[in-house]
Amino acid sequence: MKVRILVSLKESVLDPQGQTVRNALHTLGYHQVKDVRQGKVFEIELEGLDRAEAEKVIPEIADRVLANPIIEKFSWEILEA
Amino acid sequence: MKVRILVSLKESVLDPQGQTVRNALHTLGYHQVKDVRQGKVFEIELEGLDRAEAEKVIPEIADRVLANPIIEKFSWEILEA
Amino acid sequence: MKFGVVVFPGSNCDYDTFHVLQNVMGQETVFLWHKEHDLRGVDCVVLPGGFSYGDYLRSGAIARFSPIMREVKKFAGSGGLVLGICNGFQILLEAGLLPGAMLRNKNLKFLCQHVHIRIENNRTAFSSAGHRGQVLRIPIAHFDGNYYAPPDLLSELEKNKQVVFRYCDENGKLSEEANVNGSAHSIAGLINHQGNVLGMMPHPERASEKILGSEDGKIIFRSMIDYLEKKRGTGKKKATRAFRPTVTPLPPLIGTF
Amino acid sequence: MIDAKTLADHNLTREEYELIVNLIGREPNLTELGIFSVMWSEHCGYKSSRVHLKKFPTRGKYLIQGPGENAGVMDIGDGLAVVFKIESHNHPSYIEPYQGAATGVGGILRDIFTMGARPVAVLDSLRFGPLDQPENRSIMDGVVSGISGYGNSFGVPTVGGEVYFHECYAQNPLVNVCCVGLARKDKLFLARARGVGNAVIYVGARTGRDGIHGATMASAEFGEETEHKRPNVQVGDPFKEKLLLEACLEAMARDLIVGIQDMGAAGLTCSTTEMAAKAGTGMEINLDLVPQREAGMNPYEIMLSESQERMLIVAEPDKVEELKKIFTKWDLEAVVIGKVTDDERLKAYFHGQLVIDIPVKAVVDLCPAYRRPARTPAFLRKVTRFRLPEMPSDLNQVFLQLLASPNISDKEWVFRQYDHMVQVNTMVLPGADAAVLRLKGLKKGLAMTLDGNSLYTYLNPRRGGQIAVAEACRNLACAGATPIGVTNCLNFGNPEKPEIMWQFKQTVEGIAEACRRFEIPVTGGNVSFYNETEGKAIYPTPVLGIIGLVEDTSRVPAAGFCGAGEVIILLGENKEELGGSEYLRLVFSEEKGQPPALNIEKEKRVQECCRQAVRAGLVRTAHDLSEGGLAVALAECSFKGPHRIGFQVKLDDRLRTDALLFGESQSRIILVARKDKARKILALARKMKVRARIIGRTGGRKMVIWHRKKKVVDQPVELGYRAWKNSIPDYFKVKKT
Ligand SMILES: Nc1ncnc2c1ncn2[C@@H]1O[C@H](COP(=O)(O)OP(=O)(O)O)[C@@H](O)[C@H]1O
Ligand SMILES: [Mg+2]
Repeated sequence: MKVRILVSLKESVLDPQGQTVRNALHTLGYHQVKDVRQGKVFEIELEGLDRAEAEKVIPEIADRVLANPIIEKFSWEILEA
Repeated sequence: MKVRILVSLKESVLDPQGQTVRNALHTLGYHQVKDVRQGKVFEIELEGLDRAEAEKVIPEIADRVLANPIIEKFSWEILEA
Repeated sequence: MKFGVVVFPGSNCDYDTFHVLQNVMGQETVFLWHKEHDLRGVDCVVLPGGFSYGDYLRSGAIARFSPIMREVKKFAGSGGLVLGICNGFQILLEAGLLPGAMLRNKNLKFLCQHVHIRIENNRTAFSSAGHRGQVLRIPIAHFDGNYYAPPDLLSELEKNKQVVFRYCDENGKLSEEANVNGSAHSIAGLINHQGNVLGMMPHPERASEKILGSEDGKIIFRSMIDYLEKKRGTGKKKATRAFRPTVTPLPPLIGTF
Repeated sequence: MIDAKTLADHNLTREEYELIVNLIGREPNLTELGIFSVMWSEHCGYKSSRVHLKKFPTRGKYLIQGPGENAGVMDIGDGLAVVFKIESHNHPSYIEPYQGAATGVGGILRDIFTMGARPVAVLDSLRFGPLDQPENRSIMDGVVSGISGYGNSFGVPTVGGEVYFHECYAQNPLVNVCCVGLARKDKLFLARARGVGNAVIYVGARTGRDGIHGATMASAEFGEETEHKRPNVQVGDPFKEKLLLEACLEAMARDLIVGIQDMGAAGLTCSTTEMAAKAGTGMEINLDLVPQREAGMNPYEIMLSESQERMLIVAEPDKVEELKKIFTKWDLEAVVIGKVTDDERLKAYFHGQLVIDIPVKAVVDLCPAYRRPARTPAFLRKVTRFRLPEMPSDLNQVFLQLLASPNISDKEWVFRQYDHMVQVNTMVLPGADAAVLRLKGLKKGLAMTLDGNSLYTYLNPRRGGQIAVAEACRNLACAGATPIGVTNCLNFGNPEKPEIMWQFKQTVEGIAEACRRFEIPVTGGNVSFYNETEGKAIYPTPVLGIIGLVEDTSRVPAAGFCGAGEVIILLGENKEELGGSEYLRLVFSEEKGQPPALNIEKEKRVQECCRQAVRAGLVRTAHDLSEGGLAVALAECSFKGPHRIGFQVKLDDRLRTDALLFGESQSRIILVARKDKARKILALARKMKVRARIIGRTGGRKMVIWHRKKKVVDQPVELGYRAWKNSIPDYFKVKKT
């Protein structure tokens, strides 16, 4: 099973990387870019579990390991069953 | 308009970060995890362009700025029009 | 000779490089501000180490768009001497002035330590003062120094002798252990096909004074000065205008031009 | 209306609240209450510690600026001043190790450059729970990456520090960061809002909702509940801070600044009120003008936000344009948000309404000071009296065991992640007793070190405090440096508990006495209380940061053996003192006894002898004795040299062998010299009434120690080296699966 987990900073948390990328895009003339937030993506290959189990394990992994809930949030989707 | 661009290492390039995450997950007992690839996600807020223009600008930005084509590939989607 | 040290926002070895070029090597040296469009008549451009734009996105990825880089490209295109150290090397790669790319160090940690590098090719403007096979002790300090190039590019680089420095042990032997950041073919320094643009991860400016433990870095600067002097035809006799700078413990204000 | 819950949320007592009402002559609104709450928090107001901190000596011949400013300042001659300060970031580093530690570095850097100094070095003192627990490893990994991530990017070398592991830090890691800066003596800047009518300018990053109530959080104990509150931790932007540094220094060099203060804990609140209070002026600001990162922020949030990388500047109105130009050049915002007034009040407007109107002196100077009750802890009686266990038969094996203890083993895993060479001044890299920076163009240099031993302080806080000072000075002496100034970070449990308060008081008195006797002023520091989780406090942990002046950098000795056949001299006396030793803790799991005795007069003579020998150019290698005692110190000299040379040492002291090898008696230093010079060292020692003797020679591939004709240690250098070198990295080795 192929899963994608996105981890990004919470809205109220400063994202210096995103801001720097936005500024760079402005300098290059891409003024249509209003805001950029940068985060991490994990593409995970899971094996030997069914959908219901996966739906339990994925957020657990994200919460425990991939994201620090103090400053980050996450979302996930199953790409291939 | 809200856009998401995913940038990750090409398959041919080793991803030690992903491997480290995978090992960490194994240590914690998540042996269902077979493989992890880690990449970057950019959530971009665009303004003042229609869909057709966006479809031109987004890959341009990704290719010129966000990804280094020697080692990375990218994909994108429009989240909200 | 006149050297120009480019100051990007986030450069932090700019003054170190300036100090060594001016106060140790006795060369006239100026800072070049990233927003400038003029190289101010320098004979050589140095892109110093640091974290231009915080190294956000990728090391060197944003700095390559600076106005000054357009001039640097032109300068390099017409045969001007360009040295990129550490972050400077990364910028040269991102700007396409050198081939390949940098990945995170293989252990995924920032590494600051002395390493040994071997001169692979001493027939360049950056290494002529050393001999082939000579081992230099020079520090590194980087997060992304794991050089990557696809296989065909690597063999081309080798064929053209573009690999100028390789990580090795103190006896000059290559090994996985000595290749601390995991670079392809242990590459520590790389020159372009034309031979006027060099990028290297180790910091020669940190190894140019005895009091800091090594003077091996001077070989690189010495080579460059020799090359420029020859090119200008000043020959041996007419020594370059020796600078008698007053060295101060505090840097002059970087960016005040 | 301010109810009991609101007060509790703000960590204010009913009495304190009544005092506030009295001081401002009415009930405060919520924003004003928030202001008092942070400024009167333990972190900013030093409520429980102030009466004790007064005991520190604060005068000295090199002193320019003592406690009370953003950092201390010492005169080092040639028109130069050294500016330095230490700060804790313990709580944030537990919640979010990377960002907590990173912003800790960011904060202390701003304290230094706000005074007009360029940061030239950072040192970090770190304490974690034992490495066999994965949580502790991940905290350590995050903290070290955070310090590395911020310091490296900013471009300041991290040149030294300490790392210590103990169960008591498992849920209370300590992250203390010290920064040292260099300034021109005639160009120092203070946090003063002088000159009525001058502009108040906000520079740097925009304000967001981050870290609101960080200061009050740092003053509260952790419990289940805090875990759920999940307070907002700040994210640092070292890149922006680097720009801020260059822009501020440029503005200062051009004389555009009257006063400047960084926005650290308590952000805009602290900078506005303190700058005005110190200058005897007031301030009027318009909160709508404060650059904001998020929409819809209210006055409370704007005033209390702890967003990083911001500064407040006071400047003459006709300098504003030039100032703005400099900040724009560095891609930073600079916005006039108000002006200096003469009414000694802070007035703030929001959407056209006056939302804050309070006397600044009340906020800054009238925070109550508590003389909290103190009581000798009950546990002391149990731990200080005990019988030495029987000596293990195989001390040769114990020796290896000690070398591999993470408290003694090599810390390169940590400092190799720090750029310790940027700025090309670091002569003595991490790994030696003290770090040494050369000063470009001058013969002299600066030495610096951080030190503290919490096990000693736990067993005897007064002596522990004294030893911390003595050991830091001894580290400096090994570099030939004279200590000139002190900063300190005092990490303790909950001061409302009398036993903790006793520890605190005793420690402070110990440090104060030692500093007085060493004639070095305390120029500032930081107190971190409430280092408790679930009611369990850390060991009392003072961390001393001491700066020394090296007269001649060309004479600084090496940390390791330089060659074979050199003579090893021991300064000082070996005594039968095993209390509080790493040996007892590691081998017998005993944290008992009295820490080693300290005779400050003797200590000073030993240090002076070492210094003079170094200055006379007699010494090739110098290393002081600390954790692990003589055997470990000798081994470290073997490992830290470029060639890893062994030694042969013969001792005949009438002591238990384990005490001789691993005891931590104070006032001892190993000096290594060539034969002819060794004699001169002995003569010098005799003249100075310091016990000194030749104990052996360097050479060979083995580390050998004889005690009264018996070979008690005999190990190959390489074996010991690997035990010492791999201990910490092995914990972090990823198991390949
Ligand atoms: N957190 C750290 N950061 C930088 N350097 C460190 C750190 N911890 C230890 N070191 C360096 O490792 C060396 C040994 O540390 P330590 O054993 O505590 O020394 P000492 O006992 O002499 O004070 C010192 O040079 C110290 O500066
Ligand atoms: Mg020491």
